[in-house]
Amino acid sequence: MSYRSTVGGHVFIFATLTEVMAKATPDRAGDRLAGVAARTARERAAAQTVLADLPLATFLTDALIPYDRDAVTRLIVDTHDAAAFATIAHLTVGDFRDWLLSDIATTPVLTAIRRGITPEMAAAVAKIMRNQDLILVAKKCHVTTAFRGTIGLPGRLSTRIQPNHPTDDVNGIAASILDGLMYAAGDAVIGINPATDNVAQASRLTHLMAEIIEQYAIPTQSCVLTHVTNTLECIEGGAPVDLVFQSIGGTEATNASFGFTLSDLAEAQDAALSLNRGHVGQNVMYFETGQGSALSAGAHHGLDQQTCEARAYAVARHFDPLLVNTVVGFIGPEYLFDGREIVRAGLEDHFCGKLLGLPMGCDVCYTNHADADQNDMDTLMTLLGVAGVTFIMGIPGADDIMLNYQTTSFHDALYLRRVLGVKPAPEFDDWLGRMGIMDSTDGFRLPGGVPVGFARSLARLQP
Amino acid sequence: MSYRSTVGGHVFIFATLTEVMAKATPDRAGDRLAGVAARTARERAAAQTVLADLPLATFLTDALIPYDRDAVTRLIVDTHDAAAFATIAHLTVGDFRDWLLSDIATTPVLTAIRRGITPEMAAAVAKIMRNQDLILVAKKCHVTTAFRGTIGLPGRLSTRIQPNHPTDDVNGIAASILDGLMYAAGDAVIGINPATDNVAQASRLTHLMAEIIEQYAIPTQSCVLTHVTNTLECIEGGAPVDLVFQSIGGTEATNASFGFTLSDLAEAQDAALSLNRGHVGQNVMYFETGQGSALSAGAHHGLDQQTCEARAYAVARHFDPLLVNTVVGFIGPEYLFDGREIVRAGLEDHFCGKLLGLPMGCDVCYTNHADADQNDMDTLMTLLGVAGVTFIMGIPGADDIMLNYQTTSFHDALYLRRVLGVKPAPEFDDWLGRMGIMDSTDGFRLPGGVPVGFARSLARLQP
Amino acid sequence: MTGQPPLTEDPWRLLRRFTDARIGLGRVGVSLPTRELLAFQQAHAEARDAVHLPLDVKALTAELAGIEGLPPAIALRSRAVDRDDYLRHPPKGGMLMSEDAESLRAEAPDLALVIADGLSSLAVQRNAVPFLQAVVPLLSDVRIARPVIVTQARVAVGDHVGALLRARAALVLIGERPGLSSPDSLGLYFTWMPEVGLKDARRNCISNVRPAGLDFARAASKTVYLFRQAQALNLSGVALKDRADHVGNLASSTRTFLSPPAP
Amino acid sequence: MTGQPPLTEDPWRLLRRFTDARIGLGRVGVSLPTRELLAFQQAHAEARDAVHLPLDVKALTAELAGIEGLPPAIALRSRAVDRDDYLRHPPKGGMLMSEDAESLRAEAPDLALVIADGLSSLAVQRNAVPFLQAVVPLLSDVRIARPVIVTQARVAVGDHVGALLRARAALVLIGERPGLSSPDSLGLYFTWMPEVGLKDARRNCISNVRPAGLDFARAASKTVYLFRQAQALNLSGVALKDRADHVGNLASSTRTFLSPPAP
Ligand code: B12
Ligand code: B12
Repeated sequence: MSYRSTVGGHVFIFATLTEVMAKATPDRAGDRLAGVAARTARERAAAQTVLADLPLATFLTDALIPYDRDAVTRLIVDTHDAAAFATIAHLTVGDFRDWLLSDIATTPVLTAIRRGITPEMAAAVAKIMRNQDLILVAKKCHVTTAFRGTIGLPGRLSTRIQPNHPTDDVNGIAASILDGLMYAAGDAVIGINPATDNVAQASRLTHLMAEIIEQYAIPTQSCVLTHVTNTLECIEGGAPVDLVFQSIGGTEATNASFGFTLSDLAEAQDAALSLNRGHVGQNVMYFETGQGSALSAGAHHGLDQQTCEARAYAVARHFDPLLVNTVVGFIGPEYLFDGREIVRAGLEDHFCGKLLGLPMGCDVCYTNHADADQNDMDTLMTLLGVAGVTFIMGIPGADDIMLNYQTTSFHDALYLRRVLGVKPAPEFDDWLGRMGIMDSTDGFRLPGGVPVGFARSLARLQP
Repeated sequence: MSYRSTVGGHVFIFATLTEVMAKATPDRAGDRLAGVAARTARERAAAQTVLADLPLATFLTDALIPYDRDAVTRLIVDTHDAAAFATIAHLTVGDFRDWLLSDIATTPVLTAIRRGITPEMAAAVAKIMRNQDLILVAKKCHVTTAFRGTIGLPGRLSTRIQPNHPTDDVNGIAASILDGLMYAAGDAVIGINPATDNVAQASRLTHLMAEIIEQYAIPTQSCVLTHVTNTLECIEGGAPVDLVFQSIGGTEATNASFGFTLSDLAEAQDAALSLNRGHVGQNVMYFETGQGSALSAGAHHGLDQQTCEARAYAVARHFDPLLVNTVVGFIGPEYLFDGREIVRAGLEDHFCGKLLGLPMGCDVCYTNHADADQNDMDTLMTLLGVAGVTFIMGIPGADDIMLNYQTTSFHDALYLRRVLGVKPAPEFDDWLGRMGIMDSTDGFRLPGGVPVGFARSLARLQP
Repeated sequence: MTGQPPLTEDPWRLLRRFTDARIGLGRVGVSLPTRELLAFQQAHAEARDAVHLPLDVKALTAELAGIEGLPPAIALRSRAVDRDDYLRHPPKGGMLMSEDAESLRAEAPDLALVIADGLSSLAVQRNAVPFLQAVVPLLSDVRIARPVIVTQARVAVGDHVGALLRARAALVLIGERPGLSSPDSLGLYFTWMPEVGLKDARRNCISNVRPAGLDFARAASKTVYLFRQAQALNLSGVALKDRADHVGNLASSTRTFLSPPAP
Repeated sequence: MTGQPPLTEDPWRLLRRFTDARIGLGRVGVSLPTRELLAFQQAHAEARDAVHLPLDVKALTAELAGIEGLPPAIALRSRAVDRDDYLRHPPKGGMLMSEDAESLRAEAPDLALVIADGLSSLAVQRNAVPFLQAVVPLLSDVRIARPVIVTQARVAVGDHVGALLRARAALVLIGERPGLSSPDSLGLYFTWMPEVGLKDARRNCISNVRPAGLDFARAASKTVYLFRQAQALNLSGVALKDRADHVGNLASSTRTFLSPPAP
């Protein structure tokens, strides 16, 4: 079957649904690199017109990657909730956009249909949505998860402390954790990317964080962002693992290139659940994604990168994560060329994730080989704040000295709190108040000074 | 005197204050066109470092355009309020940024020092502020003005209806006005850009709007955006002029190229005041500005375009305007090349205007020869909404069919109301409620249907 | 609640008979319906293309030859080497290329006619000839120079051409930047005693010349008005006010469909 | 209120002795102080430049020649024609240019050494030689091929080189993307039985090799560990787990300055 549409007197013909999807996507480097992007603005407009007229149900029958060739497709098809889909079954992609923006699509209604939406439907509708649409609808989608704190309540914004160090030096890591806590960060997770993939080291870092969390009774959770198979070994070795991490992609082949299968994830989830370390909930998984990873692994099956990304959310959704993080500008300019492409992708990812029911955060970030800067990050972070992003990263001075890129700083999150009035997770917010670190009822003021426990540690160091 | 700084082992030397200012500016097309932009990111960083170390008081003694050569310089110098300046007199530009962001700079404090800040100080500090800084500080600056409604209260956002028509057809204009009112727009002003500069026509358009405003008792004001000297003739001819319009620039020569002098503005302001048509206030001027106009007129004296723009605000401030509108992407890519440059400039202009005490709105817009699109507009509009912008444009479907560019639509403003909770001016908001057009206490719902008076007019037209 | 359709239509959409403005679009919640969004995207793609469409100088020259009373046209280039150069460097579009400038003789006409692609060659291609057909007969007593077509040109190029010709006045017909609904709008810029470097305050403008805007007859009549006034006052620009309540004004009354019915 | 200074310093700034991370920056309100903002802008300008700095192949070749036990190096190019091409098209950086590929003979060594500029030539220039000086003596029983320097190269180029040489293993030394505080970080990627087109899951990585990161001795010891394990297991990648609690691990305990004093 082929698709056609006329724009400006020119007839455009698209051979496959995959082609329609790719060409309907707002322009970006990765799709140009893959050779799947629309060549002109007119061709893009034509593809969007075709896409808007397609019934949502098309995606249930016309799999972009065949069922028998891809475990992610199988997951999507096998777990599709037809009852939830019924409400929107009669809509085209264009109607779906209208419906999502309308007053019919209230928060409860959106929650009810989640499991009926496939990643491809979310990706498709995102392609014909403007930035403001992505923000408005995402804001209506509420997703709440819990472990030691409750993440994702409306009017809240959580942050991950990312205390990375190029040699995993424990004092260096602890110093960054302290910096973050004093700047009221850390309720989403304290998550270290270890510099090496040594299992013993991952285990030690897990202990390190567990001790700090316990010592100061911090209502948060820890995570070592090592390979899922390493985390499994840590758990087996008795490490106090809160969250299991894995980078995931939207095709089986991407995940194979990352060295794991869906059953690895299931096994790790079970193992983490068996530790029963949560207080207010048991969402034990932390996933990271990001447009470009499938193409980078040569595992995209001709799909555009935004569609691949949305498919990664099906993987995430299946494992009830506490947090999902799209690391949007992380890989580099070959996938998202500049600040503008990063901003658009960040909004798309957040929207698709939320629509599908994920606790979606965003690593608002860029590398030094991309054409982007702090202003672009301010822009994306503010837009995501308005859209109700679940969490963002927090790193000292925005500079990750191990992963070599720039993400949001502790200061950045506080800026968002002030201009948007968003508070941390309630349990953590209480803790901050008790510790005298931040008063979120009084314009997010930081009284300054160091809470007594921490002050004692510092005093031992002087001068 | 020359200035120097070292970045990355390289020594950069700047001959003049003008050069420091220009090279410290974030990169943009107009400054490249003028040949005044920094050539590398390192040179820019060096210039910013030099600028940060300059005392604010430098700008009082070292005029960028000499006092005896420029009427705008004279206005700035002669009206500078030394008492208001005293609070910040000891600061460098870098300190000033720190001070503005600090908790010392509360809304009342910022109001108190306004008249001590010159446009050059505002421009300078803006150059070393990130987007988030521009937003955070602008949000703290409250500026309220009034005519038939009160513009600029916190938590409010006003809109101009811009019902332009390529032949000034009165029914065409009225149709766009109706469209806007039904979409809850128009509290800032109903402002027509006339297609021709015929004086009789301007007068008739003035009458047209006055009749509609009166007939439906709309708490708003009208304006024909014709040349100030035309408006003066209209007033002399007895037209019911609410607001006097003029495009203004930041140098005497720019304004000369626009065909007016400061005394023309004073004369027009007096004439409009004499009509005494306001109900709740008597701010009778409406100014438009935009980066690039001085360079475009060959009247920039080697200054960068952002500094010229800030100087235009000194002109505006002197005449107590109801509204000031930076038409930020209006002229074209030679001044602001793409969406990213437009976004940055919009935030700078809004910040500088607010800091100087102006009721700053923004025509969030782009032309079809620039590399920008609706997504960029969504971005800027949302950021400005967070920053507390006073008003934005409203035009049917974002498309100005006479001026040939795209600006914000009536729908766009409603999007902002929903995601940010911002209401129209109180008097207008009441009117909308009474007319059953919009209920701003209930999620900005539009019940649909047409208020009876308007419905009667429509009924006469059927089918 | 769920019974209501997502799309709310605007009952006043019928007012589109009065304007090309995108009124009565309807809404989903408070947002633009998909159908309107797609229409907009298409229009935007087309308008962007319009900026880059080159002027068909040969066709235009041939058509101009058909206008009675007009000497044969000559085609010259501005200093902008290509479209990108033109867009980034407006001053280049305001000057003729040196070689090309030399081809102009100081004929000292009453009126120099400059036809410039500006930002929309479509505007010129479609509207320059019908406009000239309307205006030239009204200026039969005026010595009009041979029309100069300039590509990659800005308004200011009229000053350069006018000065080289030593014309008493210059009229520039130029493609206005293309809009979504008006990719072909022609602008007329009239300058008395053109000279290089003068400011826009010294000229007058008649804009939106096209069938869906100011029609050719009215545009011609306004042009003639400007020319006669300039002759009389020996100036153009801000000081030359269009005070006449003449045929060029379409807003002849303030009564609209909103006005209460006449009693 | 107005008495308080705008800038609040962080009393824990002294912890910077433990890390290069930008901790303890202080704040104005909740924002970054100007001094820190400017320092950041400068670092960003420098890091951006670092991406574009070309590798000094001649100097590197000469230095390599000074390492005992290493055959003379050879310099080849990837398929990316320039930096822009390289940045936009990573696959080009993963393959040798056809002509250059032909210059490699199938010597079937135990280990191919590939030195690639990657995203930071500085990393290679500063750290490749000292690292090799540390590792080569530990591999005296291993037949190491002549080092291949590849410019505009990605990690995957090691597969191409390794396959052409028919090496049993390939070790790629590559410049990691430059960070604000670490413009010169070297990455090591180790692949057993390299072949064109294999996935990253098949290799292992040792990253952040530089004096302020993983020092050369530790990096060398980790490399040797990987090589020996790969030899034993006949594989590399995810299945080759770094389980050893060896010298490469710096986090030897979980006690930090935050821990309560030992009782
Ligand atoms: C960019 C990057 C990625 C990108 C790679 C895609 C791309 N096109 O670049 C993405 C986000 C997909 C990624 C994923 C992962 N990464 Co990674 N990544 C990096 C990073 C930040 C920069 C790499 C770089 O500059 N390379 C140099 C350029 C010039 O080479 P390149 O050819 O363009 O890039 C290739 C390699 O970077 C390679 N690669 C990237 N990550 C990893 C990880 C492993 C174990 C291997 C073998 C290869 C590999 O993928 C690229 C394409 O082939 C480094 C940190 C650093 N400081 O170097 C971490 C780093 C290399 N990654 C790391 C890890 C752990 C992972 C994951 C295993 C995480 C997880 N738990 O799933 C996954 C899976 C990787 C895989 N097997 O494919 C670790 C490796 C630790 C170690 N010593 O083994 C590092 C050091 C960061 C860290 N400490 O956490 N990563
Ligand atoms: C862009 C623009 C501007 C820009 C010009 C700067 C620039 N570099 O382009 C700015 C914002 C500065 C501007 C200002 C004004 N403009 Co204006 N502008 C336009 C616009 C939207 C597009 C022009 C275009 O496409 N030109 C074609 C390109 C290829 O030519 P160009 O050489 O690049 O552009 C030159 C001309 O456009 C000229 N220009 C721009 N506006 C005006 C106005 C007049 C009266 C004159 C003589 C020249 C002139 O300035 C440019 C540089 O020389 C038109 C609307 C339209 N549909 O055309 C209105 C338009 C021409 N402007 C108009 C007006 C009224 C003004 C102002 C007088 C408003 C005021 N009250 O102050 C001022 C002052 C103009 C002056 N004397 O310098 C009117 C003219 C009405 C009339 N028939 O006389 C128009 C038609 C819009 C309208 N109806 O309101 N304008």
